[in-house]
This record gives sequence, structure tokens and C-alpha cells, in this order.
Amino acid sequence: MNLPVEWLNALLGFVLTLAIFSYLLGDNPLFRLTIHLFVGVSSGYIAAVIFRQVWLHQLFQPLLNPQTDVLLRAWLLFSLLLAVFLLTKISPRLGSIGTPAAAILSGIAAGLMITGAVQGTLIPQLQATAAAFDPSRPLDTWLDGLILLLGAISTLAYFHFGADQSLRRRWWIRVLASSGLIFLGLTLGALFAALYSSTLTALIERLDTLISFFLR
Amino acid sequence: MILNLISLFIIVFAALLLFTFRLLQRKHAPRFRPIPAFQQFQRALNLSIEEGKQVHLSLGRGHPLMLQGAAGFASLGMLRHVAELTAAGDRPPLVTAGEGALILLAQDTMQSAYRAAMAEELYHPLTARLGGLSPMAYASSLLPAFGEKHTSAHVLMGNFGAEVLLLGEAAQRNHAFFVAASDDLSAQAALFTLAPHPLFGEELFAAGAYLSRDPAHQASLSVQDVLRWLLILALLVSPLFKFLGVF
Amino acid sequence: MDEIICQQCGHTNPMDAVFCQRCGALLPPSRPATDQLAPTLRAGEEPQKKSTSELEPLLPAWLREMRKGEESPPAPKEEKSAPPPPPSSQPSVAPEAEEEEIPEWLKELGILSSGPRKAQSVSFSEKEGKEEESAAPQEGWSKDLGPLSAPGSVANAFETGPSASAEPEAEASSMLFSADELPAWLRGEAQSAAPAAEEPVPDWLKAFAEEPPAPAAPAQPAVPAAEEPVPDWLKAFAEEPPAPAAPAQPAVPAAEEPAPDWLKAFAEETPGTTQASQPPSTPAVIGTSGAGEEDLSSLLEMEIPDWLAGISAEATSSQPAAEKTPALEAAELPAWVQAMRPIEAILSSEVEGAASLEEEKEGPLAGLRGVLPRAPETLPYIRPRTYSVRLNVTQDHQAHVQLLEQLIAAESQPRPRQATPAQKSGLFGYWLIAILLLAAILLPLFGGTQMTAMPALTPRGTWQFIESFNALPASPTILLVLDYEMSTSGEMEALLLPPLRHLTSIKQAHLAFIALNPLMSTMDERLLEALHVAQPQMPLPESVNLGYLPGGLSALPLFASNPTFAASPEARARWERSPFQRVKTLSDFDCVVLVTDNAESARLWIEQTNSLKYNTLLMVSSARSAPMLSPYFHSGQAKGMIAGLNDAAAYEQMSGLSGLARRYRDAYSAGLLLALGAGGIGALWGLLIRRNSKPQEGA
Amino acid sequence: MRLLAAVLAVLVAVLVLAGTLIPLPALVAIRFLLLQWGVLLAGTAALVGFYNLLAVHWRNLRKGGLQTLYSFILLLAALATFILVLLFGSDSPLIHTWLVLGIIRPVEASLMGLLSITLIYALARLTRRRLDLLTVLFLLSAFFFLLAMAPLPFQIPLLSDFLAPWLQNVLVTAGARGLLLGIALGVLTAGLRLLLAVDRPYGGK
Repeated sequence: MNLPVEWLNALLGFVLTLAIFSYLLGDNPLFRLTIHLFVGVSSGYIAAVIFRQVWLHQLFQPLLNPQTDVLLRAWLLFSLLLAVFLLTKISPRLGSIGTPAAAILSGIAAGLMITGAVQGTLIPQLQATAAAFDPSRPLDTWLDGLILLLGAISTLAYFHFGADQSLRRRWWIRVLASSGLIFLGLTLGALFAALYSSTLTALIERLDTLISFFLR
Repeated sequence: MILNLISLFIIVFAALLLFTFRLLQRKHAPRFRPIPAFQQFQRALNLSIEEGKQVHLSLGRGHPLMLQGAAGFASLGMLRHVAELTAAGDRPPLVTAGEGALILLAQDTMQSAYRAAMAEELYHPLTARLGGLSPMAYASSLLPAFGEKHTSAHVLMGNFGAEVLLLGEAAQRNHAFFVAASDDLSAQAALFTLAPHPLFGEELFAAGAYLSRDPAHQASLSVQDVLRWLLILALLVSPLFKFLGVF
Repeated sequence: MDEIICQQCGHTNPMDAVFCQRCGALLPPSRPATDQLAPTLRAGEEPQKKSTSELEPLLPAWLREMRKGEESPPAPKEEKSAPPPPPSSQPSVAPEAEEEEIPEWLKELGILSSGPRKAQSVSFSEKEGKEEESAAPQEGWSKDLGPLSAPGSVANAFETGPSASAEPEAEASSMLFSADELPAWLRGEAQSAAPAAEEPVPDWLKAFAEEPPAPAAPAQPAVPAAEEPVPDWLKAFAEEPPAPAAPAQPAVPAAEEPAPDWLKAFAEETPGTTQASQPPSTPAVIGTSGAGEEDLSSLLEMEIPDWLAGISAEATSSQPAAEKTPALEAAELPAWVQAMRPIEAILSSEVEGAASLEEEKEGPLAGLRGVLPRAPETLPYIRPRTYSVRLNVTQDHQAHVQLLEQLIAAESQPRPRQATPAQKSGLFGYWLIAILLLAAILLPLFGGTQMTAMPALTPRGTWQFIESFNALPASPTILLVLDYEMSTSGEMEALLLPPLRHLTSIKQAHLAFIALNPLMSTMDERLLEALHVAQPQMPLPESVNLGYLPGGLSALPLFASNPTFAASPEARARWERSPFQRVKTLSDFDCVVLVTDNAESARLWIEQTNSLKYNTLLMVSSARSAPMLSPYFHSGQAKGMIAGLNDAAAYEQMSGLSGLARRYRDAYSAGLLLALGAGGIGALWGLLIRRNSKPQEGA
Repeated sequence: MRLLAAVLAVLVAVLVLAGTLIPLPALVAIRFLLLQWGVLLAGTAALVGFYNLLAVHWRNLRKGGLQTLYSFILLLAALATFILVLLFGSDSPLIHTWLVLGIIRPVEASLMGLLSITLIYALARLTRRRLDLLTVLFLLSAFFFLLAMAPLPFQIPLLSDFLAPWLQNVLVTAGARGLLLGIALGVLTAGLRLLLAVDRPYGGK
């Protein structure tokens, strides 16, 4: 019993992989069919997982639990109401009811974005740049730190948007930006190679699976 | 605690700066360096309106509650501009996203843009569509759109990962105009090789100021420049902080 | 220019076309002035400004002087110099103007219909606007009366009249009267107006454009006429039987509007001028539609009644406001002023309606034509004029116009069709690369080759990863954060299996899985299954799946303070029964392993939970996110790091295991080298093509 | 309604910020509750998006031709999966084996694999598309790291053991840090525009 299931499963994967690889020859009905099947299954799966995780586990279960505190229950009911408001967005007529809920979501996003940018990136990266200049560290880290500092500064300067009347940036910004260009080019090249490495591994894994299916 | 205070100071300072710049720039519009991708985008937009064709706008898959959500919000600003321009056109723009919240906000944005263009009756909620809920599902669901003859320009701005390559490659296969920007660095590296006019780094966030010429967005971009130099200054003195033991 | 470009759809039409062949819109005459003006005129759009300063030097000297004269003196002075009513003002300009050479455009006037004349009316209103701005930008309507009475302006207004009133006919014939038919004075006047028309938007209009509120009411009336050469309603209007053709009528509103102050003075001071002005006005009347000069003379000769002298700036200035709020006006103004309003409003362009206007038979307005609206239905058509000045063409718009012109020009040029061969060669290259890559991967995989050497040195990250695992206490609680997409699961499993095998073989570890991606919520099963396949003899570690953490960044603090935040009730129950029960917060885990292919979310995970001071944070990173994450390892925030297949191979070698990293290694190497080779050859090929194409371009 | 929405958004953003930066217990508690709302609303938004997907393809059913078939397949797959997962849970062996490992994983991984071909092809054509200093540096860097990553039958001294890690940890990190800082500035100003209600994607300007 177990073997046919495994075999059928592997066959399904094999067929779908071939259908996707058929895109190499160009867009074709088999590819499109596979894509639609995939989009349907993945979206349905994710929607259901989210529904279970958010609505069932975090709303309905505590609400239906008799041990839940009254205050918490009221809060949950209020949250439920808010979520239902947002759900009305599916209707063009009732959609405006959901606007406050969408606004709350945007507000939370704004708060998280701002704190995330400042506390998650700006300050930590500043600290990391400064860390190389720790007096207790050896001299070669200082040299690396200097290069890091120059790279970060010049790359930042590269993106300066303001310009004068002739739509050119000031000469010293241009000079700094051109050194930023060097760092940018090197970084993008390295990221490209790394990305290729990842996609290559995915391709190897897929082809390995196909071979395993044949050798089975 | 001290980091919280520094963060608070930065945020309040930046907010005040934005407010001040917005007031100042009502009189004097700032100038920005030209970015070819935006010029091409504007051109493609005008062309598609002229030809009565559709513009496909992809807002990415930035989760609203992640940092990547910012890219989605930035692309919503751009959507507003495009929707206003194309509201009375022959074909409404096709808007796609890989995240439910983005679709929801895109619908609101489009509706208000149509309202502003006095064409609210032409608005249909399904012009903003969810491609799929996973990145690959999203990207692959868009592939058929790249073969559509009536779509003349594809604008992919927002949070995309490596999957954006699929879309760029599809655009090239179909000889369609496309401009793409992502806040993801891997995607930027990939797009550098594919896009005719690549956009890097924070240029994605400048889309609103460059395209809509909205004073608020221009002020925001100017603030970004001011903050940039303050940050550079902070980077320069950061070794000193290290010596002093602040960090 | 032998083609006319439609302003509606951009279609190129033959010179003689009256309507666009594509969209049916009425085409403008092929005059430069209209070419530049008309395209920007469209109802409902915002005014645009256009810089025409560069055209300034092209103006005839006399016009520049005249303009200076018009612009520089303050309004009162103009009023003094311009007391004569419109017709009489023309001779005062004409003698000078006649001495100038007749411009080309005037010779061509015969082929023009209403276009150029409308342009004149536009320029007229522009002047008005300018005056308005220079004198008193916000004071509105009454101040504008001054400029109106300036000789050129009034004459313009007058000149606009006949041409506009003749539009219905003009639509058919496209020609009203030739330059030859023009009386001398009119030619002179036309000359004076023409340069202004040829210069689409003078500098002063730019300034004018920058002041949105001011142009709203008085400055704009003429523009809709220019935009829609012959509106439908006007056609219908002209066809109405009772409407007598009375082209001289336009003079009435023109005179009526500036009248209050200067007309009275004029009547008292220079009555002779009025009479002298009559004969010149007659030819115009005849030339257009032959209405009686009596109308004019009766108007001009009549004694100005007291009530007319009493019309103060106050009354007139209230009218623009009244246009906005008719109800208010109705309450405040006498009925006859209300009756005058539309006529004043249509001053410059609504003379088209003159043909249908009736002469008043009694009352103080006796003898005046069209003072009172004949039918209420004409009113709605007046409204759009109040916001339709649209000559404010910015540099952006000019750039767009240029772009459009270039596009149209480019469209008409034949281009060699090279797309198909390029596409074929492109696809050929794509297929070639695909075949080579597939072959490069399949051969080592099929052959099971092991040609490549294993890493000679273990990377520092991998080494420290192993060390960190070795340093864990007995029966450690380990959290595996699955933060990767399904698409990279192949790579991530190859990277994660060696440490998992290491864990189970050495320690009796307890694993908890949390997924940051819904598709990963059940991947713990897949990993454990792979682990079981890799070493079937070893018992699987005890594990709990904490589910998928919804809500992105916002859920992180929630999870950090309560790791079972997202878990199902069953998982929670199992959690409580396992050694995990002592784990209350994220920092209680002995070790957290972040398995990620997403540099951004991994970065945030590290930054946001940094303050929790975990016991040990380790990273398993996809190759693509490694460049962004390695600084966190080097800064010490992560104790160890496995990044990419090479590190996994080093791990396997270090632990004496054989796994996927070793199996994939040759194919991986071949794929990378193929990319290097193909990329290098492609780059050189591209350079070569560029080098060859440059001389060709030069030739 | 729109004004109310703007006020709500600003208020919520300020509360989240305050709860993060000012360690007053009340503010922290409010932030905690708001974050719970965030989780709930983001999840609900995903469900609204899912409905949107279904609605679009429901409409496509009338298009005729192959598109009807595609849309039908998608609708069927989506609804069936949704109901099955809802009923049995995502960790049910049936769902895990057939839907996740049988359909989702092969397709996702294959699409990812396809990208490697696209990447090589794009790299090979880069100089034909564009040739400037940035392109040259990009190519040099990409080639260097491809070589450094490639396992070879022999070892190139210092290349993958010393030079590549150093370059990655210093030069690449420097550029990446500049990029990240710049993006953070963009995120900060985008967030501030929301905070100050300059951008109101929820219905206003």
C-alpha cells in the first residue's frame, strides 16, 4: 500500500517538474495548466492555514473557551468585529465599513516600519560600523573598518537625489558617488553570484529527484 | 534605554523635518537627479495611454507588518499617480500583488484616485488582483499577463525576491516594456542583468516623488537626503562613540 | 506644414481636412498659433502654463512697444487714454499699425476660420489676466475693466465678435473674409492682435498661471471658444429662426463691461470721437453678416443714463462672486444687473450668440442688443468658461509635447524589422544555455562522480557552528526557525541535514519548529523524514511543531514572550508534557537555529530579538542571503553560520558524514563553471558586437 | 469616514511607536494589544485577498476557451485545498504528502531552478545591453565569486579560503551596508508619510 502512494506521489512531482521545465520552450498550455493548479493549491493552503491560525486559534477558541476571562472575551469580540469590518472589503457596496480597519492596519504597519528602520537597521548598522574601531581589536580590523566606513558612506552618497538647476549633483557628491559606484558594482556582482548559486542548487535538487524517480 | 531615546529623537526629528520641508517646498519645488528608469516609465505610461493600452502594475508581496511592507506602501503611492492618469483611459491599469493587505489597500487607493479623476463609475474592484499568496505562486500567476497584447508596460515595484526574474524574462520574451525595482538586494542584483534601466537600493522609495511630483513626496525625498548626510556624519563620528563607549 | 495633427487623438490628417479622419474631432487650421494653443485646450483640464519668452524677440517692434505701453502704465492711466467705446478705439491704433508691413498670417487669413481669431481672443483675455495680476491680483473683476478699455484690448474684443458670431458659417466655408476684404482699420487691428496670437503664451501669462484664483473668473471667457471651434450648442443657436444676425452686437458687451467708469466720462468729454468711429465699424459689420450700423451708432450716441454712471466698481466686482453663488446675487442685485451678468461674462467669445440676441425695445436698455439673455438655456453654456484658461503650459508639458511630436515623427518613419531574427537568436541562446546547464548537472548526478575536492579548510562559521553544538548541555532544547520559501527547500534541506544528523547522533536534543511562512508550517515532518532516511538506525529526536507565526514583524515580540503563541492546542498540550515546559520565553531555549533564505527577515529576527540575549544563536543560510548575513556572524551576534553548499560539504566532512552536499558537489561545480564560461564568452561577444557596430554607426 | 480613518491610523501608529520606545507599562500593554490586532488584520487581509483571487477566476470562467479551463482548475484546486486544510488541518498526512510535497514543492523548486538558466542567459547578454563602469565592476565581481564558490578538483591557493571571504566581509559588506542604510531611510520616510497621514492608502490621498 505504501509503495504505490510513494510512487504516485513521485510521479506527480515528476510530471509537474517536466511541465514547469516545458516553459523553456515557451509559454504553453501544459505550463499554464500546471501554474493554475499550483496557484490554486498554494493559495488555498495558505489561506486555510492563516484562517486556522488566526481566526480559529486566536479568536474562536479563546472565545468559546468557558474559562476565558470576561474582559478578554469582550476584547476578543471587539477584535472579531474589527476583523469582520475588514472582511466587508470584499463587497464593493459595504467596503467603506472596512476603511477604519484598513487604517488601523496601516497605522500598525507605519509604527512597525519606523521602529524597524531605526532600531532594526539604522542603529545596528551604525553600531556595526563603529564596532571595527574597538580599541581592543587588532590593527587589521581597523583597516577593514575604514574600508567598511568608506564603502557605506560612498554608497549612501551615490543615492543622493537632490540636484542643482542643471539637474546635476554637486561636484563633491559626484566624486563620493563615483567611489560608491565601485562598492555598488562589487556588491551586486557578489549578490548575483550568490543568487545563482542558490538557484543552481534548487535545479540540482529537482534534477536529482527526477533521476531518483527513473532509478527507482 | 539610551538607544530608545536616540530612536525617539531620530523619529521626532525626521517627522519635524518632513513637516518643515513640506511647508517650505510649497513655494520652491526641489530638483532631483534624473533617473532613466522613471523617465522611461513615464514615457511608457504616456505611450500606453496614447495607444489605449493597459499598464500592468505589480506591487510586490511585502507583508504590511514587515519592513518589506514599506516597499508595498511606496508602490501604492505610485499606483495612485498611475491610476489618476489612466482613470479616463481606454483601459484601466491592471494591478497585481502577492499579499492580501496590499490588494485591499490598492483597491482603496484606486477608488480614491478614480474619484479624484471624477471617473469613479469606471472603477472596478477586480482591476486589483491577487496573484497568489506565495512568492512563486504570485510570480508565476503573472506570467500569462506578460503575453497579453493589450498590455504595453509592466511596472514591477515593491518587495520581490528572485522570482522577479521570471517576470523580467517573460517581459523580454514578449518584447514588452518593463521597469522593476525591489527592496530585496538579491532581486536588485538579478534585475541589474535583466532590466533595461535598473533601479537600485532606495530608488524604489523615490518613485512617488519622481512620478507624481507630489509636493509631499518631494519633501519626503528631500528629507531623505538630509537624513542621509546626517547619517553619514554619524557614521564618521561613530568610531568616536566607540571610544567613548556609547555603543 | 502640410498635415494637421488632431488634438484629440493625435492622428495626422491631410491639410484640407476639416474633421479628424480617426476620431471625427474638428481640426484646427494649420496655423502655428493654433497649433500650439489648441492642443492644450480641453474642457475640464487644469490650466497649464507655457513659456513663450523665447518668442518674445520675434514680436514686431511696434507690438512690443505697444505691449510695454499696455503693461507698464497703471490702470487709471489706461482708462484715461481709452475712454472711447470699442469701435472708436480702433482708429486710434490703426494708423500706426497700418504703416507696418502686413504679416504673413494676415495674408493667409482667408484660409482661416475661427481659429486665429479665437487665438486673438485668447490673447486678449491673457492680457486681461496680466493686467489683473499686475494691478490687483485678488480684487477681481472691477479692476479688469480698466485693461479692457485699453485700445488694443477693446478692439480685440470687438474683433472677436464678428469672427465668433460667424462661426456657424465658418464651419462650412472655413473662411469668412479675406485680408483684402478687411477694412484698413481692421487690418491694422488685426496686425496688432496677430503677434499676440502667434506667440502662444507670453511671459506674463506664465506669471498669470501661477496664480490660480485670479484667472478664474474674468480672464478666461474667450478660451472655450478657442478650444471648441464651433460648439454644438452654437450651431443650434445659429439655426434658430428668430435669431437675427447682428454681428455688431458684440460691441455691446464689450462696451457694456468697461462702461461704468469710463463710458460716462467718454460721453461727456469726447462725443465726437464716438461718431467718428462709426464709419470704420460699419465695414466690419457688412463684412461679416451685414447687420445695421444703426445699432452701433444708436448705442454709442445714446446718452449715458444716470443708472449706468451709477454702476460702480462695487456692483461689477460683485458679479464674479455672483457667478459662483447665483442665489446670493439674486438677493442682492437688482434684476437688471442680473440680466446683464451673462452678457458681461460672455464678453469676448459669446458674441457668437449675438446673431440670436434681440434688441431691447423699451426701458433704459432700449436700443441695446443682447443685453438681456433671450433664453435661459444659454446660461449653462457659459459656465465652463470660468475655469478653462489652459494656456499655462509648464516646461513639463512642453517636454511632453516634444516627446509626443517625436513619437509621432518616429512612428511615421519606417523602421527595419529586426525583431524576429533577434528574438530567434535570443531564444536559441537561451535554449543552448539550458541544454548545456542541464547536461552539466545531469552528467555528474547520473555518473555519481566525485571529482571535486572537499574543502581543505573548514570555514570559520561552520567550525564555530559545530563547536556551538558540541558545547550544548545534555538534552538541549533547540528552536528551529524555518524562515525560507518552499522554492529553496531543496537547498535548505541539504544545508540543514548535516547539523540535524549531528544533533541526533550526539545529543538527545529536543526540537521545536516554528515557521515564518505558512507553507513551511508542516515542513518539520519533511525534515524529520529526511533525517530518518539519512540515518534509519537512529531514533528521531522529540519534537514539537509550534506552527506558523502569522503577522510578520508584529508577531515577533508576541512570540518572544510566549513561544506557544501560534501553536495549536494539541501542540501546546504536547509542549507542556515535554522538557519544553521550562521554556517560557525565547531566551529560555538552549539554542536557536535560524534557517533562512531571506536576508531581510533574518536580519529583523536578529535585530528584534537581540535584546533577549539568547544562549546561542546559530544561522543556516542559503547562499543567496549569506552575503547579507555574514556580518552578523562576524560581529558575534550569531555564534556559528552555515552558508551555502560549500559550508554544508565542510560540515559533512568534519562530522564524517556523507550527504547531499557531497552528492551535489560535482554538479554544483559544473553549474558554476558553466555560468562563468557562458557569462565570460557572452561578455566578450557583447564587447565584440559593440565594437563592430560602432564603426557601422559612424559610417 | 475618511477623516476618522486618518485619525485612527495616526493614533495607532503613534501608540505603536510609543509602546516601543517609551517603556511605560501602559504603553507597552497597548502596543501588545495593537500588535495582536495587527496579526488578526493582516491575516484577515490575506483572506480578503484569497476571495479576490477566487472572484477574478470566477469571472474568467465566462471567458471561454482554455482560460475557462485554467480558471476552473484554479478554482477547484483552491476551494478543495482550502476546505480540506480547514477540515483536517495542515499537518494531516494526506494534505502534507499530496498537496505540499506532491504539488507545491515540485513546482516551486522547478520554478526556482528555471531561474538559474535565466540568470546565466542574462549575465551573458549583459554587455550587449549596457556597458559602463558599473557593469564592468559587476561582471568582474560576479565572475570572481562564481570562481571562488566553484568546488574544483584542485585548490587555488588563498582564493576561496582567504581572498573571497575577505572581499565578501569587507567590500561587499560595505556596499550592502550602504544599500541597507539607504533603504532604511526610504522605509523611515515612507513610514513617516503614513504617520503624518500624508499617504493614506486606506481611501484618502
